[in-house]
Amino acid sequence: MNWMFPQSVSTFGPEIDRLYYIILAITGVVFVLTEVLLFYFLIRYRAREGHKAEYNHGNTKAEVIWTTVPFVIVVGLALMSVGVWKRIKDPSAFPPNAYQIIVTARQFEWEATYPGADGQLRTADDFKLLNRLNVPVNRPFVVNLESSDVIHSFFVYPFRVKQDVVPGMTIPVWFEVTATGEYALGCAELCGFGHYSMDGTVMVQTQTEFQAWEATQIAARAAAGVANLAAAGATGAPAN
Amino acid sequence: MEVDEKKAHPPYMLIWGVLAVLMLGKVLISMLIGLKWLAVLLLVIVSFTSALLVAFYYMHLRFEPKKLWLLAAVPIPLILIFIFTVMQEFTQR
Amino acid sequence: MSMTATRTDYDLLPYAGEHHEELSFIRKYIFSTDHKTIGKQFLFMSLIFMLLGGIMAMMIRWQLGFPGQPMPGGTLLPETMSPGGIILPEFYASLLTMHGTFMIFFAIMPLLVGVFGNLLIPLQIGAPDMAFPKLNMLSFWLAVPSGLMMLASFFVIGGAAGSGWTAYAPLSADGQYTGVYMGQRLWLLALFILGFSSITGAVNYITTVINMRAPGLTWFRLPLSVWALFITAILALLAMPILAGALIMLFTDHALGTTFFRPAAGGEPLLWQHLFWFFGHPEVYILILPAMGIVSEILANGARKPVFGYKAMVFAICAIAFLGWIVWGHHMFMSGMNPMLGTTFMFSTIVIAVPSAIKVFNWLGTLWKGSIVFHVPFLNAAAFVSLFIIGGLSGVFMASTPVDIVITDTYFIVAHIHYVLFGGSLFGIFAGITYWYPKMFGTMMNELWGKIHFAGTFVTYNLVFFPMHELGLQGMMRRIYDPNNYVYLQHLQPLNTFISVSAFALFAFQMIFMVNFLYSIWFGKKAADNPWRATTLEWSTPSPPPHGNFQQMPTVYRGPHEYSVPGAREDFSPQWESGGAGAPSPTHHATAH
Amino acid sequence: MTSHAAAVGDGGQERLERGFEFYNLKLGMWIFLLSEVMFFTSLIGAYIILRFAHPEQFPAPGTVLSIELTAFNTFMLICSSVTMVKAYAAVQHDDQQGLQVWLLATIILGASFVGIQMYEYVYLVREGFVPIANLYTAEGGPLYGSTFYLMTGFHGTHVTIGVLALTGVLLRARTGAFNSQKLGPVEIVGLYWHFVDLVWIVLFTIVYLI
Ligand code: HEA
Ligand code: HEA
Ligand code: CUA
Ligand SMILES: [Cu+2]
Repeated sequence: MNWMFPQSVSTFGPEIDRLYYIILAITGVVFVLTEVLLFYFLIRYRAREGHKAEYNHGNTKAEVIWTTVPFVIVVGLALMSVGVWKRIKDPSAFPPNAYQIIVTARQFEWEATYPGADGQLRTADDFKLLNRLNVPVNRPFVVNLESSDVIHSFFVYPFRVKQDVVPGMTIPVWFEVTATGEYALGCAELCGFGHYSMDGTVMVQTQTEFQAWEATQIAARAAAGVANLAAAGATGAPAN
Repeated sequence: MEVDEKKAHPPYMLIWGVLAVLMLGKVLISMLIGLKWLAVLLLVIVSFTSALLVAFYYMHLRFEPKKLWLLAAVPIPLILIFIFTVMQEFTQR
Repeated sequence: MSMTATRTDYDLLPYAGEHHEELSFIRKYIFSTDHKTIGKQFLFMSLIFMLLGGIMAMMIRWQLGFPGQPMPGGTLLPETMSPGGIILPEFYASLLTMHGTFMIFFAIMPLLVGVFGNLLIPLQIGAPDMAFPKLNMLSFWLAVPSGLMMLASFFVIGGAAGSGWTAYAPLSADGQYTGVYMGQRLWLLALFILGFSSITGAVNYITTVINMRAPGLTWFRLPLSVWALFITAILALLAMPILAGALIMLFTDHALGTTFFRPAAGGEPLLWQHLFWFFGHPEVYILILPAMGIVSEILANGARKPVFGYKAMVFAICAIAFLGWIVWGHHMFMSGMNPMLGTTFMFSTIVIAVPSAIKVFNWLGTLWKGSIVFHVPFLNAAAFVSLFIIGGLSGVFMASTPVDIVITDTYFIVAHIHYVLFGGSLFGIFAGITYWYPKMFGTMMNELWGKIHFAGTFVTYNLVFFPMHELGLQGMMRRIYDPNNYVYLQHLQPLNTFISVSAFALFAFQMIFMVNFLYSIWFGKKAADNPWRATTLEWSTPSPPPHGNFQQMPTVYRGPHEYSVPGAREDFSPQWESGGAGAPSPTHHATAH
Repeated sequence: MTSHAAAVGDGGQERLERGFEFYNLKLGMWIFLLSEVMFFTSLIGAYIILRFAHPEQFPAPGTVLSIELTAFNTFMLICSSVTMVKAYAAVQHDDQQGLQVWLLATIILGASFVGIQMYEYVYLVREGFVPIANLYTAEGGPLYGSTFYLMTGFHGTHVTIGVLALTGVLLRARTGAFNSQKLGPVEIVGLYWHFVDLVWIVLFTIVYLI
């Protein structure tokens, strides 16, 4: 779509992208202005015969202008960013009744825990996936991030989601995807020698597909029986 | 020392007495006052006073140019900013 | 409790005209207490470490440009680093960690603070030496073993530290996560020693500037380089001990089993980040402010004009330094920090653009209506302005919290780092070295080769680092050994290869600088006392100045950058010359040889 | 205090323009102490923050640590501060005897402080109060042990350095190196010593009493 950003597929993605382009426009103007002036001055005022530099210690009026104008611009930028940031990161502003899962990061893999039949996390019927996430489209989705060793970072670029995973904390992050497909999940924080290889896949399905998939997972979990369940849970092996 | 300097010494022994009493006071506050926040508040005030006494009289800050007071005060806002900001981290956890 | 302020104080040092004894070779060149010699020692030390850091960068670029292919000469390295010449992931992690560490702590910081602080402060304020010459020597002789220790960590069992120059706990707090035990501890100890070295240096600089200025040199007549170095020293004085404390805690976590940053027993990984960045952000301004001061001075010299808005420049330096203390959280927007704090930090961060704007526009104002002489120092200084703008503006993207979600920990950050640190600080250093080279060595560097180095560096530098913005926008994470592991990054390989090839060219151009630098020490053209026709005090003494710097204590009569004063005989009016119109002064004649 | 305001006009003055009215060594010591403040900030700040985050790991005052013993130790440090100013007052009056006696008293008090701290450590380690997380068996949690030893340990290190520096000054004082005209080293070692005392006043409060 454009050469800068790969397409964003989450509800807040376009808002971030828009902010990016606003900043790009402002800084672009500042960039062109300052660089053009710089090169113009370099050429225009190069030393020549019979030409003398003007003795000048400054100009208070100019000083005031180029202090206040950038101030107004940058504070404006910050004000524009506040709302978007709150909407994305403020835990009290998370959309209600989102689908909740846990993702546990460890060197060098991602383990997703789904609530299972009872719809509750951290119960016996939870089922797990390794390096894979299934996500329903157009539904708020909350990932509770946990780490069992070092800091990782949960990164799905097309969703415009990135959040460090800190051991000892549970950090929720939400998104609502707007297009089905397969997206790459990556780790963006140096977490050891295998950091580069800590990738996974996010499958975004239609809601019906997702429910069907969830049902088979639950059925498989039930069929596996209590003994297998415990074994699978203990080793953290994927259910499928 | 300059010969023309007529300044008497600060009351060193008096300060010492005050410091000792303040220390005793702190121990008593800690042992006797059950109300946690009140004890903490008092302790902070008392130890801040003691610290100031040491700086002002034993380190002679009281008799130095005001510029040095300024210099010596530089870290204080930084310390407060750091500690109180990072504490915010844990108010919600 | 006061002492008289005359030069009879027992802690003052003799000027050149006064008696001083002959020194043995060792006392003169190795354990010297002369600030100029120490400055030069710092120069050699940090250039060598920068060369090492550059070589590490080349290996990084080899791996990213030609992943999995045997590196030329790679077979010379031990099996534990690159068996068959192919760089291992663990070696890559050590390389990027040590590249960042060496460049920041052992190249740029000693170059700016150790070299220019030492060389310029006494010379530009008219003092015979630093306030504490022995402490100064200690500062250097702590830095050397610290750097060697850091280097040695490559060769211990387990290899060098591999947790990034930021050493985020708990990766860095427990050897079990990386298999690096000894290396990480050496990293921590070496930085601790370096911190001590910086603090002793800072104490010296601050005392010297406050107490040893020549008569007439009021605060607002200080050259901007001295102002910048002074404020930088305050930053270092207050920031390095924070790092030192944090390093100790991390060290005991790693070596003894305490639990400050290890969450298993209740420690807080984020506390490390807070401490590190509370030091780290002032640190990045330590790395830019002296360069800004140097550049201001050289721009004025090249343009033959006074610095535009001198006082505003001073206040901007102070404002940047203060704001630098309250923005550290911008490195932690995505760290799991309380998101409300993120908002506060965004505001404070973005406001730094204002004093930076003041500086940029004043630089432009300095050039405006000048009469510009394009000597090599000036060219590098102008490049500083043009590239710092790019690096600074990319900082604004990251300061906006929502945008930072996308670009944090990608190559956009790597681009920012190098625009401010290479485009900014290092170009400032190139400008400074070439400008004060005659004062250091008494000879001039070759002008033509200087220009070739400048042009080549400017072009290849942009070819290397500008495309990194694009890599970041395409989602390429930093610190990854092989981006091809992600399918969506595979189409970037040609760009990565292009960057690597450009980087090799960039490195090759640095060799020109190295040869020019070394060759000119012995074979360079003999330098005049004041080859750039400049105004500050260091140019009133011979090149190089004798032990004790000045024949007698100089007196200062005017502001620091008085060029093209109307009615003056010359287009520069030195600080040391009395009289309004640049009349010849007795001091000047006394020191000419 | 002599006044020689270093107002320097454009004329050539005989005097240096000095920002402060005292000598380099003293200014340097004050500046160094500022960096010490920041050093202790990072250690004490870490303690305050960790304790705020994990109050359950820090038992009430007096349960693990002995307040009485340390109160006595604190008192000794306060006494050592007063002996230090006495030494300084002595040298100001060219009282060589007094200088040496008071310096010696300061050294003895300082060394005893370190001695008592060592004793305290040994006692605490026997109780299972150790800095090492997985050996910690005392009340509270391992964060308590880690922070306690690091803070008090680094303070103790400072006291030890101070004792050594004082000893050096005493040895020089015995050769008559100092007098009312030349007392820089006595004054700056005093500044350092009082600073270390000041830090302890803060540490004692927040570690033992709060
Ligand atoms: C010399 C070093 C230096 C300097 C000067 C700066 C300057 C700035 N930096 Fe940078 N920064 C680093 C070195 C430096 N930085 C390093 C090393 C890192 C990475 C650390 C790591 O993780 O490894 C980093 C990372 C970093 C981050 C964290 C990114 C992340 O990890 O997600 C952020 C976020 O806000 C940031 C912001 C800024 C800002 C706003 C400035 C500002 O000071 C810039 C101000 C300048 C300008 C804005 C340009 C000039 C102004 C004008 C021309 C006026 C008009 C402008 C406007 C109206 C906008 N920097
Ligand atoms: C001032 C700092 C500085 C400088 C100059 C450089 C220079 C270079 N850097 Fe560096 N870089 C950092 C600071 C710096 N870097 C930091 C802080 C990081 C982050 C580390 C981390 O993630 O932890 C980083 C990370 C980093 C990465 C990302 C690694 C990763 O995330 O996986 C890459 C990748 O391309 C890179 C490349 C380069 C290249 C090609 C150069 C080239 O410009 C190198 C060119 C060569 C030289 C500049 C040497 C020249 C030598 C002389 C001039 C000496 C003359 C000698 C004598 C007289 C003896 N750097
Ligand atoms: Cu996990 Cu990087
Ligand atoms: Cu920063």
